[in-house]
Amino acid sequence: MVIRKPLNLAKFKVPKGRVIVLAERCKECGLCIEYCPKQILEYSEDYNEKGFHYPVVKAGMENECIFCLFCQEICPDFAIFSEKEE
Amino acid sequence: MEIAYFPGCTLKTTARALETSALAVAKTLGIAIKELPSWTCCGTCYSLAEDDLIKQVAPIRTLARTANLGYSILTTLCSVCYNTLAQANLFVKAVPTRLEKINAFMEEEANYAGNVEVKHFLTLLQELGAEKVSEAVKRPLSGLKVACYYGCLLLRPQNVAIDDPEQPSILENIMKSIGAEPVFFPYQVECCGSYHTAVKPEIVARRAHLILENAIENGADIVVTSCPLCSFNLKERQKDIKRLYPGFKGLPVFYFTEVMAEAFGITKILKGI
Amino acid sequence: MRIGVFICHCGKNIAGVVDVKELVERASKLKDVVYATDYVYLCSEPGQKEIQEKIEELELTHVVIAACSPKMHATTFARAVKGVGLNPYLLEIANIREHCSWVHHDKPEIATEKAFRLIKAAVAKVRLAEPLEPIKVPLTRKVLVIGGGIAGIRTALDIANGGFEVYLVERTPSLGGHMAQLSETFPTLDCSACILTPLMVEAAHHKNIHVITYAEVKNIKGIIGNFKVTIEKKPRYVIPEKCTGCGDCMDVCPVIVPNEFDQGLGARKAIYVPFPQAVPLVYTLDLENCLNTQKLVVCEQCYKACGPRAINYLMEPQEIEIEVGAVVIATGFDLLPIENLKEYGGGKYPDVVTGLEFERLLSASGPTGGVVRRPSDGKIPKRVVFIQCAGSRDPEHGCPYCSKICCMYTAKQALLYKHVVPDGEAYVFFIDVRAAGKRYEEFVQRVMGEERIVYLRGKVSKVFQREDKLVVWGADTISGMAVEIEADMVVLAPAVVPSKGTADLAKLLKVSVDEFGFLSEVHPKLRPVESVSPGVYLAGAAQAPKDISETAAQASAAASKVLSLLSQKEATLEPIVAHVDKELCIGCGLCWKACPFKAITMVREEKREGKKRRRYAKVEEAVCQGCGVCMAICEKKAINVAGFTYDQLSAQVKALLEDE
Amino acid sequence: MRLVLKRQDDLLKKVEEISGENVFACYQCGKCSAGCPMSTEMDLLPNQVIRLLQLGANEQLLDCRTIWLCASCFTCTARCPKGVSLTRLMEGVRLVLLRTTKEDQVSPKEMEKEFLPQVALISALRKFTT
Repeated sequence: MVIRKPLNLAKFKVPKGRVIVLAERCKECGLCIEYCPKQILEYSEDYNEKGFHYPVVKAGMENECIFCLFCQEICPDFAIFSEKEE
Repeated sequence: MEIAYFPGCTLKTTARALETSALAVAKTLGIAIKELPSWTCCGTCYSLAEDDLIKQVAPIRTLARTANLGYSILTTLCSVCYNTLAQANLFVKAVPTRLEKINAFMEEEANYAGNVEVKHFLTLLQELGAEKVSEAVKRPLSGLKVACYYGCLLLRPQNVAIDDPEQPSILENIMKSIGAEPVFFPYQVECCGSYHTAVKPEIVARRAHLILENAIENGADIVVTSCPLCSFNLKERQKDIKRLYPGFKGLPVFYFTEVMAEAFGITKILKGI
Repeated sequence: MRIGVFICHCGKNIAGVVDVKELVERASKLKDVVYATDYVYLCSEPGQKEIQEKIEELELTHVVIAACSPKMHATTFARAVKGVGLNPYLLEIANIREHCSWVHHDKPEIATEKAFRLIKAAVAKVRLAEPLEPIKVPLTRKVLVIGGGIAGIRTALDIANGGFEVYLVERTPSLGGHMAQLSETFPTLDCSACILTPLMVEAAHHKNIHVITYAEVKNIKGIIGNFKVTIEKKPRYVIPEKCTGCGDCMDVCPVIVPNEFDQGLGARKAIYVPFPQAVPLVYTLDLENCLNTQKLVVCEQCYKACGPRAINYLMEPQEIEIEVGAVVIATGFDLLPIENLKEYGGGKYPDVVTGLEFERLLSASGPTGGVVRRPSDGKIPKRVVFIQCAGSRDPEHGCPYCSKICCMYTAKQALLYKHVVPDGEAYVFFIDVRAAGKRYEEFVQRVMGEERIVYLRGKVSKVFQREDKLVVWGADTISGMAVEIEADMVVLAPAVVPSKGTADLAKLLKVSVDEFGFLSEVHPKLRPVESVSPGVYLAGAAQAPKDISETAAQASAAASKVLSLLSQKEATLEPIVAHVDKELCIGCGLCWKACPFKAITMVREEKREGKKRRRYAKVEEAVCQGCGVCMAICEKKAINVAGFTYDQLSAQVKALLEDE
Repeated sequence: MRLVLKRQDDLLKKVEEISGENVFACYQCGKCSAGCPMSTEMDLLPNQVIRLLQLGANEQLLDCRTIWLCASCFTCTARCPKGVSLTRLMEGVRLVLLRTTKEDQVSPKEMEKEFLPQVALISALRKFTT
């Protein structure tokens, strides 16, 4: 049971990224959702032109991307990438 | 396997509600418990003397009868009965001569060999598992904040404790499984004043006030307990509390089985809470 | 054969129970005994002299001494008889103290009979004794020190300064141990880092010390003088030679986890140094928390950021084999997990902290920079309750012993707290204040008198949360009142327990531990820093709870023992080892299988004309520990431990059992 | 207040015999008193009861209210670091008094005032009468 969080969290900065999804390229393989270490992605409710649910960032987690680029690297269709935010 | 059930005196009078609801709950959950055909006082208050074997005769006689009827487990609803029977059982098993003497004394009973296990009904529910309990729920008590009060006799002394004596969770788990929300309150293991209620009601009222206030502070809507004596002290003494502490608002107190019966759709007593 | 029997009174220890005069009289009638006498303290100078004089005067060939345990004075008496030219293996000790007078103090008559039988058995055994010579083996002049805390560092430095090579092995990524976590040290209030970090640096730069951090001892074989040690270096995923300690990797690492060094009160990244003064100042990638747990995709932020290209995700554990002549165990302590202290809400309430956690809050290099903040909300606690003996002196929590350091560090913490929070209140619950060190009592008096900290003599029974306060139910047995304190924070002084892994290491080194898991010394007064395993020494809190001063002293003591061993030409081994009678041995190999030390090999005879080459067992004397397992299992009585032969033992048993 | 100490261990021995507990195992840490739910009502703290037994201060002990206020809740026993069951010791002192004086501490009459659960009546009678 975790009962505490570190007192000096504010001192620790992590890289920030912004996830960009090219929805039309997605074929709903789910790899990005599976591999995102922060679990910030989920399937969209919408369909893309091909009729697939594409990934979207979960509501409220827009600032949680840590720019690890896992989604970008795992995507077989070059449909998702992250941009570093300074 | 059928389990013997020992009600004890109070379950047939002031704590009738505990028995009725518990039997209904047991039936719903398919726990086969059957009242012993003939039983006497459990022998409470448990004697803490090494040299007072006569006080152990009552509980041991009950255990002897249980064994004689072919049962290996005896369950109780009343915490006081549980504690007395369980402690007496350990006491005679620890030293064989104690058992010999008591057996010799109880001429009319078959000898007791120490082969009955005393289990509180809560332990039976725990063994059944939270999932089985959840399955039986018809009206989940969502949003109901329950303070689970253990008192002393389920948790102390350690050798008969049904759960961790300092941070128990057995009642909380059952409350969760029927959809209620247990609230933690530190006074859950504090003594209510017990039998002092018979002669020093004002002391018990002060104790009960502390316990109930602590439950209220922690956001409880109701208190649940398994002990007819705790229940009396926390529930019936509330009028005395109000006299002593005019600001005291009061808090409903139920047996845990009553709340379960409610969730199982058997009764409707929680209206308005 | 001329045997002399010497019976010791041990003051009243033996003579107060056993009838010594009767023993003398009966012993003098035993076969081959030409002389029997008693003396009040045989181990004293006049006592030893008496033994020596009688050996010379009466031309004794064998000696039996009936006294305390051979553990206590076997070496003393061996030296005495050797002094007058008698082979010390012709001496037998009958333990009539621990094995007799102490345990049968209430039955003097039976005790006297038993003491006599023990003497009789010793005489029977010594009659069959042969003179033996110690075994000499070459000595590896290098030392392994396990544990890189203050005990290990001090030992390593002292040995290295003596001119010998030391391998200092530390489990975590940095030297320092618990001492590095402390704020200031009692009773002088020196900053812990100021004392320790220079020593860490000195050790790291010492030409005779090899510091091996983030590594564990996997295996040890061999005996005093010649141990073969396998050390496993855990992969840091950072090449130490390339890492400059710049911290660029850490800045870009996206993973934040609690820092163990800060007791979880501070954070670190997945690639980290535990604290800025760490030695070596090399980063470590904690793969358990790193995003790179699978191989398909990798987070390369640290790799890309690292200028010197020091990061290597494919690093494997590395085994190092070293040879040393002696080992020092300095593995230190842990605190009893406060989750075990349920009545105090340990592990349940965030603001119930341990003494070590409080040290991090007080430390200038801690997560709060030395500002005391409580873990739940970061507020500065205005009322702090300290609870001593949280699990110590408490058999019900498994630690009946006194943890020794808590009285002092609690006093220090209360004082430091008052210094950083001058308007704060501190209360200390104690059972007894134990401040027996140099300037310790004065320090405690200063805390009570000058800092006006309220000491309550009593134990706390329960701690629970009420809104954002912790309610403490305690007692003050001095005023005879139960007390309640509404505190912002509660600091427990949990019992000191052996550090995790001590039991495994003890097994590996064949060192015994006490019932609480602390390493046992051979004798608390005569051989306080030696383990029962020859060549293995003890330093620091792995042996028993100790403060820093005591640890440093014991570490130096262990080092001096190692130095005196390494200063010898050769290692001397007890000749109590197994010998094979080649004629009787049938080469069945039972002993070879049974030997726990792998000291036995099965060999074939040299070729002899016309005869079959027989197989027989051969004992490597330098490896044999004389345990006797081979002897017990041999069906042909072909293998015998010198000094404890089959004939000797059966004569001894017969003598014990037969009535006169 | 001055207590003249002399060997007076008859009560101590009797209490130890009845309870099966070792009074001298107690090192007076006071944890029992710290957690006792009845301590607010008591004249002697629970640890003082043991202390008086250790000292042989029988008169002071037998006069106290504390032993009659103990509710046998076992809180002290559960938390005692030395594993001493003060609960049993309290019973021992009570029994010595009940057996020697034959004076009941409660009467059934007193308890008639209200409708009580049997378990309360029986427990009280068993604890407080000879």
